[in-house]
Amino acid sequence: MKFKLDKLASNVKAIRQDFPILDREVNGKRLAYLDNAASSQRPVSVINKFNEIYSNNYSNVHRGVHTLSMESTELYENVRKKIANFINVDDQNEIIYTKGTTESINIVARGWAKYNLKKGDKVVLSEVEHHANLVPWFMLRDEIGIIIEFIPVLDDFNLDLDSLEKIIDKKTRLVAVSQISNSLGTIIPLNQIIETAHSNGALVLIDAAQSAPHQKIDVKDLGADFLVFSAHKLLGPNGVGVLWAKMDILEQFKPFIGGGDMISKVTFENATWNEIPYRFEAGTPNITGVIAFGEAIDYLNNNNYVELCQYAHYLSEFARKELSALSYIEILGPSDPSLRSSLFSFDIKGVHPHDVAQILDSAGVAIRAGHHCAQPTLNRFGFSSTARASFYLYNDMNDVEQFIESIDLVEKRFL
Amino acid sequence: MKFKLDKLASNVKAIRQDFPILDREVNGKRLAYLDNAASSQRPVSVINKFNEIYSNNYSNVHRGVHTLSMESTELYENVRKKIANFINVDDQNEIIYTKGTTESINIVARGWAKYNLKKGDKVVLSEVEHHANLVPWFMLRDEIGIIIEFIPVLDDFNLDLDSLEKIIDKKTRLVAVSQISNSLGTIIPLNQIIETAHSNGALVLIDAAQSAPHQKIDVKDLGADFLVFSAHKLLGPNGVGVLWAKMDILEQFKPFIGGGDMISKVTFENATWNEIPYRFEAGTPNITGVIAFGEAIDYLNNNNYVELCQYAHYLSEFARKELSALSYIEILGPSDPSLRSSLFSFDIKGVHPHDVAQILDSAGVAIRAGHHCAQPTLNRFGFSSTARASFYLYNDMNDVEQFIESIDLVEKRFL
Amino acid sequence: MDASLDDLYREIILDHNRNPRNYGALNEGNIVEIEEFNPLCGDKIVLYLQSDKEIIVNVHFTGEGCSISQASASIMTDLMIGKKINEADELLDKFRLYMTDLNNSEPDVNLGDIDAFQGVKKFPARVKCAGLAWNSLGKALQELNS
Amino acid sequence: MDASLDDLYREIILDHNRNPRNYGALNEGNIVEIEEFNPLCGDKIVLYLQSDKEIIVNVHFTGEGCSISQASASIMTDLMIGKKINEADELLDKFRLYMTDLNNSEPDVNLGDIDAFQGVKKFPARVKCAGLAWNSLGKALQELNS
Ligand SMILES: Cc1ncc(COP(=O)(O)O)c(C=O)c1O
Ligand SMILES: Cc1ncc(COP(=O)(O)O)c(C=O)c1O
Repeated sequence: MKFKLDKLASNVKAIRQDFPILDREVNGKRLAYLDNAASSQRPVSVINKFNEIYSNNYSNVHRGVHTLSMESTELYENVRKKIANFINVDDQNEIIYTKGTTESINIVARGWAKYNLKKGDKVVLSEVEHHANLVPWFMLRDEIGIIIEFIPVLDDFNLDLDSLEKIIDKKTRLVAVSQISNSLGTIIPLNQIIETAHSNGALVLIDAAQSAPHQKIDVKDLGADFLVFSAHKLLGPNGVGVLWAKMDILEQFKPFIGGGDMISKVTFENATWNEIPYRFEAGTPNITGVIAFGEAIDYLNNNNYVELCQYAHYLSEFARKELSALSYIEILGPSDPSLRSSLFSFDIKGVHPHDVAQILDSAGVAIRAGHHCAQPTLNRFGFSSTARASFYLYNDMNDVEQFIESIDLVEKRFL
Repeated sequence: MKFKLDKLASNVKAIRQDFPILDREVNGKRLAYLDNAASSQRPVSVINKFNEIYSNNYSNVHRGVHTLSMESTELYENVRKKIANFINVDDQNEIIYTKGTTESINIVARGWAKYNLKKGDKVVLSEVEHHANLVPWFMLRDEIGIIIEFIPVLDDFNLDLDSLEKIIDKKTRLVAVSQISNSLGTIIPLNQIIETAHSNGALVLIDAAQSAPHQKIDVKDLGADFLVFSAHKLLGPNGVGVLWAKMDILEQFKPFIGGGDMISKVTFENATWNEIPYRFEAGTPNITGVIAFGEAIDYLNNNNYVELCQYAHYLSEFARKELSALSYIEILGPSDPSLRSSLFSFDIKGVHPHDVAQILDSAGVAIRAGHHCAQPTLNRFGFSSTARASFYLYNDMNDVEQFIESIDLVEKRFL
Repeated sequence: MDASLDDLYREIILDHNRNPRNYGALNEGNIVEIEEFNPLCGDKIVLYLQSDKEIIVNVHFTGEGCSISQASASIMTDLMIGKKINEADELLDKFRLYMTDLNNSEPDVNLGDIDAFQGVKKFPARVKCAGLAWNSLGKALQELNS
Repeated sequence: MDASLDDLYREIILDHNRNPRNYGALNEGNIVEIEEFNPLCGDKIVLYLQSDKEIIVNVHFTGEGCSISQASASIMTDLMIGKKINEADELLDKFRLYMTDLNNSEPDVNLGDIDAFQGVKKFPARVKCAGLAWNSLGKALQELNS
């Protein structure tokens, strides 16, 4: 174990060289970037891709016969295969490019559920969901009258799996849950949820926004029906996300956005739809963003990201342990480390998280403070906001030490 | 005039240095990029912005207290003011970031029209619209039963303005037209359309996707109610677009996409909406894309783009004249040059546009062939596709000459 | 410690945060109650404004927030008690001007302790925190004026 | 002239484009009619497949398209006339394999003139053009088989 950690630590040292922003100083201090759950940083290969494409191969895609258009189309379409491999999907046409997790879930709600669910049908969510997996369902409920129910979260920060049989019933058409809670760090045991859903004839949507960056996603193994995530949380650029669903389910979707590229034939009276995936990708897409995302996936694969992420988890656990020794700090999350991801929310009694984050920033430490787009979850535990430290594959022990030392500054100023 | 052209030509020469892709060879030939109406190329300052931000200031926006988040939020929000100035809007909160023109129009159709129009209300379009300004209205018609009518295009490629009084009536709630047709190159005289619309109590949406790159847009002067365009057609990055509407109209919108950042308060039962513009910007936005778009706007302003675009128009007219001397070529577009933008569609009798574009590509000339996402417009003129050459501020006389010479190759091989 | 942090957390602010004035609900007399959220962090302020004709008789607040938003609420409520409604309108305008004008470092005597917020301006993310209580004041005044 | 352009526009292709075989509608006998679009360029092919039991008696096409799509339709229809339906199924599979396999440069005797499309593979944007008529054949066969 010690040997493995040393090896990983030295791998991380090499990895850090690829992330130019990590060299930057903040308030005269070394940057310790622990806000990875909000968005990750990018390696040089991803950053440079923009330069490379815009300087050599850029053009609009799909509709062009000329060389630049052919090149950019090929580069852009090849990423579909990379994403398909990344989550173990056979048919790359099941990969829909979106602008992010949020849009992906909205497309499922308003492109699929709206037309395939009816008044009284049930959608089951969990009490640890991100607003992105709450608000679209509220909007759909207000439009077509579905019923929303929640798998409760227990005081121990785990979902109440005993309640599954009661909540997921024959009226349930969809269960939409995240694989990792972005506010509590809880890893959700999906197997039982998916099994219960399927045995009741319900489909399952997995919000993998927090899990895809850290672990191998295998949709076949999971048995998921829909899966969504964002490029920007796993070294990729802004404005790119993924919606995956099985082809027979995608065929039940109506297009969410209408326009160019998603049609087969248009007259002044009517339009017919193009094939899947194009049917769901109206307008000029985020061409360079998608191509740069392909570079991010390559980077993750080439650097054995799953192993590196074990180190991030080690760091997270280490930091957590140090903090838990301080009597004035309360840390959220399950007690079983194997059910915790590489992030944790914490509260310094008597000091508002904003003030905590502000003081840490003065020491070069970047953490997030707020509701983490999970207001009802935090409220459930009596908080309106928390501080959150989240780790990724370029973080090192220096970051952890700097983080822990900076907590002292909070005590000095406020306690 | 001659003096001015010489001056502009020399300006263009300098401008070309800023666009690295123009140095590239295609099939062993100099690149003559004449596919600008599909997407423009980017100057170094825009390209480098990705590198700069991702290497120095990147973080997720809005929710962070730490320095990186503060910096990226400020850079990202400052672009709103730049866009507002660019189209002469006073209140920068009226600028909604979208992923492109297509999404912008869909947001108007499904966020505003869906809730403010009712069965039997009329939406008037024109017969020269891009699919992006057709399909969303077809989808809305199928959903709520609005009536769609078209301002006809005449055989002379101009809209039939005499028909306005008949088509735009008291039942008309919205008139949605482009300022420049991307397939015919026709410049639409908007004044009369807007006047007729307003005098009937209808609002007006301007699709400025093709016009904003070439001319100063002044929404106050126009008297428009909604205006939409895409960054990628005016030197900006992919995945960024603009929706502008007057604040009192924006207040009538329901959110199109639900999720993080667009809420004020979320419980397990309900959500309330954040202020405008954030209400319409759910999820992690295209942060770097927007910041790079700000750079594109600066570039346009600093280089007096309107004047440079006069040169692009001169080149377009020059090329057009040369081609029109060839008996086997038919050129589409109005006969009055002042009603033509810097692009034209053409047909080489007996040779399919795909084959034309292919042969031109072998000579380094990039033009587009196809229906240009305006199928019904082309069909109206008896074409299922055309070839299209479109010019922008970095094109020069070499491009024109190379283009004209390459037309000879088509004749040699096919005629 | 970091100089600018000292600038942000002036002693006046820390004191108002530790001992907020006028904290607690009001429920007698002619009360306007406004609930205001900061959507970015989940902070909430409930403002209770008690008026008698043209005069603001009492202002209290409840809710949770960071040191900046709590201190701002505490100082604001202190400042408003006893003011005429049109005076309050004016002070609100002054505060908004003060917080958005990065160059002006002149204290405004009329804003009293608010001058302690000079340092907050350097932290754009915190300007919103400072404004929360004042935004609810704005809504309360609007309700009174209409 | 550019070598690869010569490769794309082989004489066989240009000839089929200039003089398309089997052009024109069919409307007698047992006809399956399929309309197929290339959404990228607006090209359209209407395929008319006349069968008698297991045999494809005649295949015609109408519509507009580029030299590649027209030549492909002309060659394909030529090839199909007289074939059994299961033979046609096989040829369709072979064609699809042939067009997607960039390495295989071996001509397949069974595909006849299709070998002229070797050069098209180097132009991904044009592979779609070559496939249009074959896609409509696929749909026609599916209709016959079901
Ligand atoms: C007139 C017009 N409208 C709308 C669009 C669609 O823009 P985008 O593809 O950027 O969404 C275009 C560009 O293709 C256009 O030319
Ligand atoms: C669990 C979860 N779901 C959804 C989202 C929304 O992702 P995005 O903002 O990229 O659309 C996030 C990230 O903030 C998340 O952590």
